[in-house]
Amino acid sequence: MSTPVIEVRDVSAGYPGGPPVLDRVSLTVERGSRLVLLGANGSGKTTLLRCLCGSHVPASGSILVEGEPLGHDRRSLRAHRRRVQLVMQDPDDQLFSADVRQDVSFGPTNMGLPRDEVLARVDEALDLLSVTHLADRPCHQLSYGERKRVAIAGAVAMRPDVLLLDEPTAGLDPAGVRETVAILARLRDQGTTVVLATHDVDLALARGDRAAVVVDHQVVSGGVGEVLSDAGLVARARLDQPWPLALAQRLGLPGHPRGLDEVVGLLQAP
Amino acid sequence: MSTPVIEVRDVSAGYPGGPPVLDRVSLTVERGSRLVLLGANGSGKTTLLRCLCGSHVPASGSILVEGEPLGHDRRSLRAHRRRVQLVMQDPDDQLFSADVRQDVSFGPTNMGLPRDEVLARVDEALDLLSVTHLADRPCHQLSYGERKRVAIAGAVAMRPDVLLLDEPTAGLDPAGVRETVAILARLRDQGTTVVLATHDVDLALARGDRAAVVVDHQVVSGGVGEVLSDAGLVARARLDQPWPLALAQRLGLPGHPRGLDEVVGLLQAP
Amino acid sequence: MHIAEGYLPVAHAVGWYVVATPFIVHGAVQVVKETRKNPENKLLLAAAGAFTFVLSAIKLPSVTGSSSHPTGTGLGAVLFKPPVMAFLGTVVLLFQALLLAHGGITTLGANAFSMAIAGPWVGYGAWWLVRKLGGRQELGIFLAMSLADLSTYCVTSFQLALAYPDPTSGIAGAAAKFLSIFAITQIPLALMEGILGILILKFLARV
Amino acid sequence: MAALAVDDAAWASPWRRQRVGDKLLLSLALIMTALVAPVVPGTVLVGVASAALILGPAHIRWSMLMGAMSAPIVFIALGAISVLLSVGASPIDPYWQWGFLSVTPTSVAMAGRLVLHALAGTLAVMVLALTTPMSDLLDWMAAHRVPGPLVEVASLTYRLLFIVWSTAVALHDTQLRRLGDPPIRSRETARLRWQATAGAVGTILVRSWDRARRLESGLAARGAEDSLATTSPDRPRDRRLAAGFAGLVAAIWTVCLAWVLVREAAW
Repeated sequence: MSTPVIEVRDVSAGYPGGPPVLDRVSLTVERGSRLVLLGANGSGKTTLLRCLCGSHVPASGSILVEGEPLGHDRRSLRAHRRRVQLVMQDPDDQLFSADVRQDVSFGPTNMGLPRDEVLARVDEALDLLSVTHLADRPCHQLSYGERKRVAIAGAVAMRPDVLLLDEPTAGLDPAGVRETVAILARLRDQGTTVVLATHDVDLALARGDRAAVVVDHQVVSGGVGEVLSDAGLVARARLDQPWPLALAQRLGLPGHPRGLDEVVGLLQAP
Repeated sequence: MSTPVIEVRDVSAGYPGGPPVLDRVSLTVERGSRLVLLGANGSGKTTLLRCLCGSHVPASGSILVEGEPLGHDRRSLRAHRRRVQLVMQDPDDQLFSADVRQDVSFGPTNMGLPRDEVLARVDEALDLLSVTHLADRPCHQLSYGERKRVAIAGAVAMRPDVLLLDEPTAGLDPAGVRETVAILARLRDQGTTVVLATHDVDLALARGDRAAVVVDHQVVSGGVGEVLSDAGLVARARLDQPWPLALAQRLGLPGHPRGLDEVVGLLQAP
Repeated sequence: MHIAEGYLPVAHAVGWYVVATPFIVHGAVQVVKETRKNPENKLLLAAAGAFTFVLSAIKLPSVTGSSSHPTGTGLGAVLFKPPVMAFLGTVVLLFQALLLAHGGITTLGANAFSMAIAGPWVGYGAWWLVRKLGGRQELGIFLAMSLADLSTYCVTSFQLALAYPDPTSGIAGAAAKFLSIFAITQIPLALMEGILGILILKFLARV
Repeated sequence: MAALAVDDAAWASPWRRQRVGDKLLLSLALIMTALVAPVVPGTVLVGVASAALILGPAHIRWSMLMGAMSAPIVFIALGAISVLLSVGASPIDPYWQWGFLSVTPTSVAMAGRLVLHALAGTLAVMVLALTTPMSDLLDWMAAHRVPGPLVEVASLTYRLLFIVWSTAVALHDTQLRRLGDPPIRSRETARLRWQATAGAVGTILVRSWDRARRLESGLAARGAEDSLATTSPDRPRDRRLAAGFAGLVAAIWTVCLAWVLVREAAW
């Protein structure tokens, strides 16, 4: 097995004056995998993501990137951010420029790329997120869903190896969720490793390879079907069982069907 | 059939300088029913809710409350707001007092109720929303889910006949969704008519009696099972088909199963 | 109360720019220093600017139903000190001129002097004095906000009087005229702003 | 609380992509012309030309322009009335006198000048405001030696403004829905109204802070250190438009000059 792109070893993290949010947590993110991060509100998903992108410094433990420990000095962080980008849940927490195109250009500009390269990357990112038509609009006039895409475009324009997304589908209508999922699939086809925090267990089951559940300050990870079949874990983590697994369990079907097609396949099997 | 508690007749509504959001829309809300309002982001769900509660004045058409047309002068609106309350999606835009108890008491106090009555209603609302333990906490220290409940408590304390909720479950983890759904069931048992706008089609199917879909500036309404079985409508409205209906259709099962139990029942029927 | 575009003759407009510039530059230098020291201060200052802009659009409750809006410069001066307010206030005035057609470009100097300099300094002075003499915070914020508002209005009346001296009674007569015309709205407003200050203070103490 | 309609218009303007410097220069030239040129015809022509530019090539609706002008018009009218009325016991050949108040030829001329100057000047500012979003103007300043941190604070103010504004609008709505607007008939209702206003203002303040803090942490995740520099494509100058701008201002001055010469000749 190749070196994981990110490896979290015994990381504890918290905020000043509070109890630890994460307590000696370990996790590996394999290159090219789709990892879904599940957990209740306030469980520590976001803190974990912030540790992964370097913007939260763990109290103890280490984070290895391609086997090298992540330092938190300015130089190491700069190098890290070219590889790992985080998109937060609320786009208003990341969009700072009035103009969409300018906002997306921030990352590449900040990397010190030449002007033409910056503009080319911006166009590419806008195109990938299907928001080219919004390039000259102000962020404050966009809908929530549009702002969410622009925020993702801002990260994608940096061409990271790993893209961390906090609830990228929250607040979107079902078609918006489908479109976002399609965009993430395209990113993955281009070789980007995607880590996605979500509450949507059906989506996690359908689209994830591996799942990591943040519960009681710990992380439990494994194949997405196995993890979400563990009824005790799912309940402790304030999650729901995805319907295909719940249905399979009730009917005594074998395996871990991940969606409608697989359920139908199992039911119609002779 | 008794007079509907709210009846929308040929209402058009929009914003200055823009195209109409709603174009000659009609809708009835029966007393004691659970109506789910479905539609894409930006389809006009929120505008419709704002029309129902009197916050948005329709460009044309009328809204009848218990058969009486709703006037938009101050006096009529104040009377209307005692009966119909709206809770918006983002609790941060709705909590404006220092602590929880004070915030929940805002409505009843403004109704001119005697002090004891105000305090009794506040306690009742806090209890109903299971947030009594938060009564003395500052609003902005609460978690997102807690703030959402406190915002609902603020409306419930006014004991409205009709409670309109815009995405009450958005952003909550699955357990939080279950708890909110249980609270809405309790409210309904007490005789409150609940209108709920949501993107969650599975929830809509499981919990709604009737559904109204806002699509192409129009509203299509009917029994929730029938409406969500209409694949063309669901696609036009940027929604998804709820999984029990999708599965039933694929397998050729009869009727409109609303959840896991009904699906299992149909599958195990001889 | 902002002087509209075109109101002031060129000489006056330039003159008020000259008077206001040292204060604004001083404030700007402070802002640059603070943001160099702590880049995150940029966001705090921006939030303060956005808050000041939005505050000036909020309607205060009044019996008559006439709409009156607070200036908010006294509160800003107490929170961020007058030099910073000189800069932030000028930015907010520029925004008001271009986003709300409230104020103007050539009159920006005069408006900055009354709203972003005179008001905050008077308000801050009142706050400082009350605190120095051991007075209560409530009294301090009341005086800071109401005096900031009042002094702004006095300076504006004086600026208008200089530009439009009365043909009969000269600058003094014109000043009296502008003061009395705007007094009808401004004195109650100044008092209301002071009361609002106390209530905000109480609110903030509880959260 | 009306929406920021002028801002929406600026973003939608067909002139949005024209060079900021050109638009700024045009607007300033018009403003200065309104102030310096003879009131008739100079100031009047500036007013007419500005309104024509706004309603014509800049595609702004008449109702929008009137909406934007309504607030300044109230102030202009108030100022004009105070200038029109002269105070003092012995006015020089007044048109009208009542006690200490009078209307004199000088005061009428002064009030007339004031109204024309202010209307034309405000319209000339609107030429810029309705075609140029604030952020473009701030970028232009950054490119013209205004120190970066100052422009960044102003740009972030502009971005946060809309977030804070929407919070204020939503809070106001919620308070109305929860009957926060009792008619002020007693001390009690007055107290309730004041408490609601203070609660809203205090909440807006706390939320502004919170927003700033969150945006700061979001920017940290994006790798922001000292500068928030961004890149935008070049805007080629539309030479015909720039020439049109220059020609317009020149034409106004030519008419003024001709007017003065004709009048002198008539003397």
